[in-house]
Amino acid sequence: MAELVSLSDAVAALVRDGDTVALEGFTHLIPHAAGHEIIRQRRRDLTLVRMTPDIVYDQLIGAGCARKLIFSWGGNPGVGSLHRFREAVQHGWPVPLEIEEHSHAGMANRYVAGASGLPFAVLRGYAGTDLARHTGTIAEITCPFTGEKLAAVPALNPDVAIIHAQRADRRGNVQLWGLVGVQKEAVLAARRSLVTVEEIVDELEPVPDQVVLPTWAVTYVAEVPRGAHPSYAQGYYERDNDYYRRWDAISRDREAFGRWVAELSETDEAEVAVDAGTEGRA
Amino acid sequence: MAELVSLSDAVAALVRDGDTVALEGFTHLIPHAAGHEIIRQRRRDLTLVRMTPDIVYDQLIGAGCARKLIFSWGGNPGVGSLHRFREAVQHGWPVPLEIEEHSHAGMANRYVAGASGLPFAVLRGYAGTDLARHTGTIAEITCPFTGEKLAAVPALNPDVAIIHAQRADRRGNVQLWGLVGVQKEAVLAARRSLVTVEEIVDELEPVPDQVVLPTWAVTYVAEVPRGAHPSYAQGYYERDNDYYRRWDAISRDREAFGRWVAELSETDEAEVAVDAGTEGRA
Amino acid sequence: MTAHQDYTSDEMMSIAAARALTGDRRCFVGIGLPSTAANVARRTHAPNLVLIYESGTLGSKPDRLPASIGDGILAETADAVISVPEVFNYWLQPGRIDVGFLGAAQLDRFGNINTTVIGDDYANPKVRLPGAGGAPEIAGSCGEVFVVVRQNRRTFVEQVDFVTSVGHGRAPGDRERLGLRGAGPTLVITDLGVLRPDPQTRELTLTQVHPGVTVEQAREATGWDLRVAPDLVTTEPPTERELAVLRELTAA
Amino acid sequence: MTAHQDYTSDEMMSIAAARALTGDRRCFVGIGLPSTAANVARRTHAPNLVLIYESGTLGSKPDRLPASIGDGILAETADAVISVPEVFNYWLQPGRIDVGFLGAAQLDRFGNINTTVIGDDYANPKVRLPGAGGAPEIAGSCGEVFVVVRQNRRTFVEQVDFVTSVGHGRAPGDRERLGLRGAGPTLVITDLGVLRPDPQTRELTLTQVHPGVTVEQAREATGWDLRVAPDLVTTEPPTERELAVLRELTAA
Repeated sequence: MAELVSLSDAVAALVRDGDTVALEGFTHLIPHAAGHEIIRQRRRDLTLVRMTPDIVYDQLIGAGCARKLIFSWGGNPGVGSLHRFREAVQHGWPVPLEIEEHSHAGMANRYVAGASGLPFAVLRGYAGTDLARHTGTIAEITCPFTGEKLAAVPALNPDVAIIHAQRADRRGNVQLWGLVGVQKEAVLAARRSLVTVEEIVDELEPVPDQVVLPTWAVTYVAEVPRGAHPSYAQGYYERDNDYYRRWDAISRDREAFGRWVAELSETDEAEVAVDAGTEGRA
Repeated sequence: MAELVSLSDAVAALVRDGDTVALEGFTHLIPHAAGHEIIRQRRRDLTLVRMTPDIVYDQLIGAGCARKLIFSWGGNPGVGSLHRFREAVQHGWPVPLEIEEHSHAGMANRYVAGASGLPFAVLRGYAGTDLARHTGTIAEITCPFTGEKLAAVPALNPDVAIIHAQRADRRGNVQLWGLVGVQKEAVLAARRSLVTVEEIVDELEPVPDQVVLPTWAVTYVAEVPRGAHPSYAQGYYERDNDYYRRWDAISRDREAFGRWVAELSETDEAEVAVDAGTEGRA
Repeated sequence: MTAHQDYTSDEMMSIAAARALTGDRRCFVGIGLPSTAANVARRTHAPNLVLIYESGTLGSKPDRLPASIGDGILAETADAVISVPEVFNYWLQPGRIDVGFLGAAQLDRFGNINTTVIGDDYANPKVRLPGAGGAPEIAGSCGEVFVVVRQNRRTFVEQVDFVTSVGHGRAPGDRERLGLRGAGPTLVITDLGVLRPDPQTRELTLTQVHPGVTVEQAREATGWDLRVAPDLVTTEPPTERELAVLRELTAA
Repeated sequence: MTAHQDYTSDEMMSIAAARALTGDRRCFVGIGLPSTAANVARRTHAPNLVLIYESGTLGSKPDRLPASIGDGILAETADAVISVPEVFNYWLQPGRIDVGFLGAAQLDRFGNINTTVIGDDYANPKVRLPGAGGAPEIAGSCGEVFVVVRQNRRTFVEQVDFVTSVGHGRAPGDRERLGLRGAGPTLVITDLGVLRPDPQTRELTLTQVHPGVTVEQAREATGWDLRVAPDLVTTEPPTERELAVLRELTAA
């Protein structure tokens, strides 16, 4: 059964230096607040996993939390590059960043295999690309019935998966809807998990296209209103597109980024959320 | 785009002698009316596919439509055996029935592979069982990363998949909910498909736990109210458990079954549905 | 059965099965006796039991006994409704389910199960049974398996005609060799008593008899030379509460 | 550009891309130019176009341009919302999608695409780009691929530094040899004109120039010796309606 705790307690209990951690979210429901708490608690040597690392991963990488990134597309969606990510790859600053690079189809299937208790997944992918030459975790497999050759990728089983959802009930059952990405698979693939939610409710009213994760499939639930900001939570608040644009300038400059980290460390998540909310409305 | 047609036109156009046909449904939403129409149109030499062949498959087999059955559990749920199925296997009556037997996990994954455009699926299954010795479509495969040995099963790609759903809109978009079984996978795995529906509506109102099949993924839609009877359609009518019990006596006896087929052939589906409705209420 | 017992041997079997389900364990439930037992348990000593049905429901809380594995009440009262492939791939296969319930047409000395064919010729069987369903992977992937089956010489055989689902194979270590993750059948609950695998040999051994049943009756009903545990106990008879709940459920 | 043109070359590019989308085709749409083009097409000549976004929507009908690939409007207006694994496994991989749209940081003579690194050392790149995303499998599995990209010598190169997504490989028959099912890039739409693969050699060839653009300008903007089709045509300039729809969409 999932335990209802505070965000800082959850991160303190779940995320250890050296862990493989997936904060998933596909534009929608990205667990920014949890990422910030990992920076505040100064975790180091993490292997970060995500299909679409965007600015919260730029922040984690710039703050020196990560030694490796497993991903398929890293950018600031609709804006441009992730400058902290680029600087870590191109100049090893603040620490060198190893990368393991896949396609979306490959990453999605790696999570599916992890969620399914299988050691690998099979897909039509990578044929003829240079990814297949540079990434060690892409293999060829032959169909035992047709002889056809396909790609195989190993399961992803992160130590910790962190996602954001709209609601949980008091027993810890989790509900999300709208674009649900690969979050169910990430939680089921992981050894431990944290779900931050917009609110805890008495009863989960069913909604169309919902994904429900039963409480016994989740380790911790933490109530973190606006915990996805500047990403969005359908039914709660919109995506703060200005924030993504503003991030570009902060991220381009080591000093501006340093000030951002310093400010983050001096505030707790509730304050960040309120500030962000105000900024978002301004 | 799916075409809206009558049930008899759809079966006439889609199902050919010798085809591999999957009528899927997991207790809920079993396409009985479509099965009856296949009997009426006297199709022969079909390879029938279904995870849980129950009385509609007993009827198709007893009427001599099938030469092969690919399945994982054949019975009259909550009642007992399928006597027409048993007689075809044990005594070759009315025609011999070849069987290809899997587990539920294997069959589900064969449909998933079929829906995914892959030639095979991988699962943890069959190890140590006699199924692996008697069924040709079970192979061993080795994980290219860990060396672990797992089971592989070939994709199912029926010529025709037939399912029953609650609703379609006038463009042919299909909506089902409640227990949705493996129906989406069956339709996506098949070359052609027919969805019978309780009703055609102007607009599909979203409901929790729905599965929506876009019109361009379906070949034909036919409006057949009570088309799942004696199975049920959540939100429309209940399962007719009495009918399943009554089937046992009809099915045990070649003559009683013969009379049932003769009566079926003299009525069209609308009459059957009305009769069944009356009986169901009696 | 003694004359003054006011319950049937099938009722004793259902209640003994219900008692084996405790706490907030996740149970993979088939229709019939397992579903009855799980629902009795949920209404008596184990309100937090999580019922999972292969038709695609997690956490069903039916207020009556479902008539079939796909009864609408299972979806309507579930925490989550999912597709059948998801049940097997995301929930059963990775070992998320603690207890699987299985029935058997034949059950052998080492807990192997046959629900496929009777007779030694698969192509020309004496009796064609329904087949495997979810059983092989339930037997392989659940934390442990409880078998609920009436005890007689036709069912309890030295060796099953067809291994549909692996219990303990033919010897200790067979499950590990086959890569089967769960512990296999740890409990066989019958209308006469309870059998458990011997910790050393994995052979099913009589550890418990229901009230009024003798060891001799159990041995008579078993197709192999049934061993009896030295610390054999007698099942507590059904309580009034247990019987009332069971009868209310099965009458509805 | 002639002085009296009242549209930009980027607008011409978007409209040329929109025109290539016809009927009720299923289009796998990325954010930016492809999404703009698809939505212009849907509001002008192709109201039945089916838009599929990799974030998990089938048949989105946004009433404004989505700001990101996961904009809420895409889910709210979709025929079906599905998980990201399902997008790739059930819908893209089996070849159910007619047209895939791709951008490129580098595009070579044979239509191969690089969105990974600039420079010849993957481990120490001159520029680290976002990476593959869905592109390799879009390029492999869609019926055909349209590339929309501004034409200049930095982008249009003899050979890409890194093959993120295979176009036509290095020679005719390469796609078949690799088991790639779709036809690959059949159309490259730029701010200067349109390129198509030569039916024999698969080399990208200039088949169309936008109004006011000369062949010489297109050759200057290309990093290989650009061939020109003998039947080169000039793009019809944007209609008032096309421009109005495009501007309404991008202003919103």
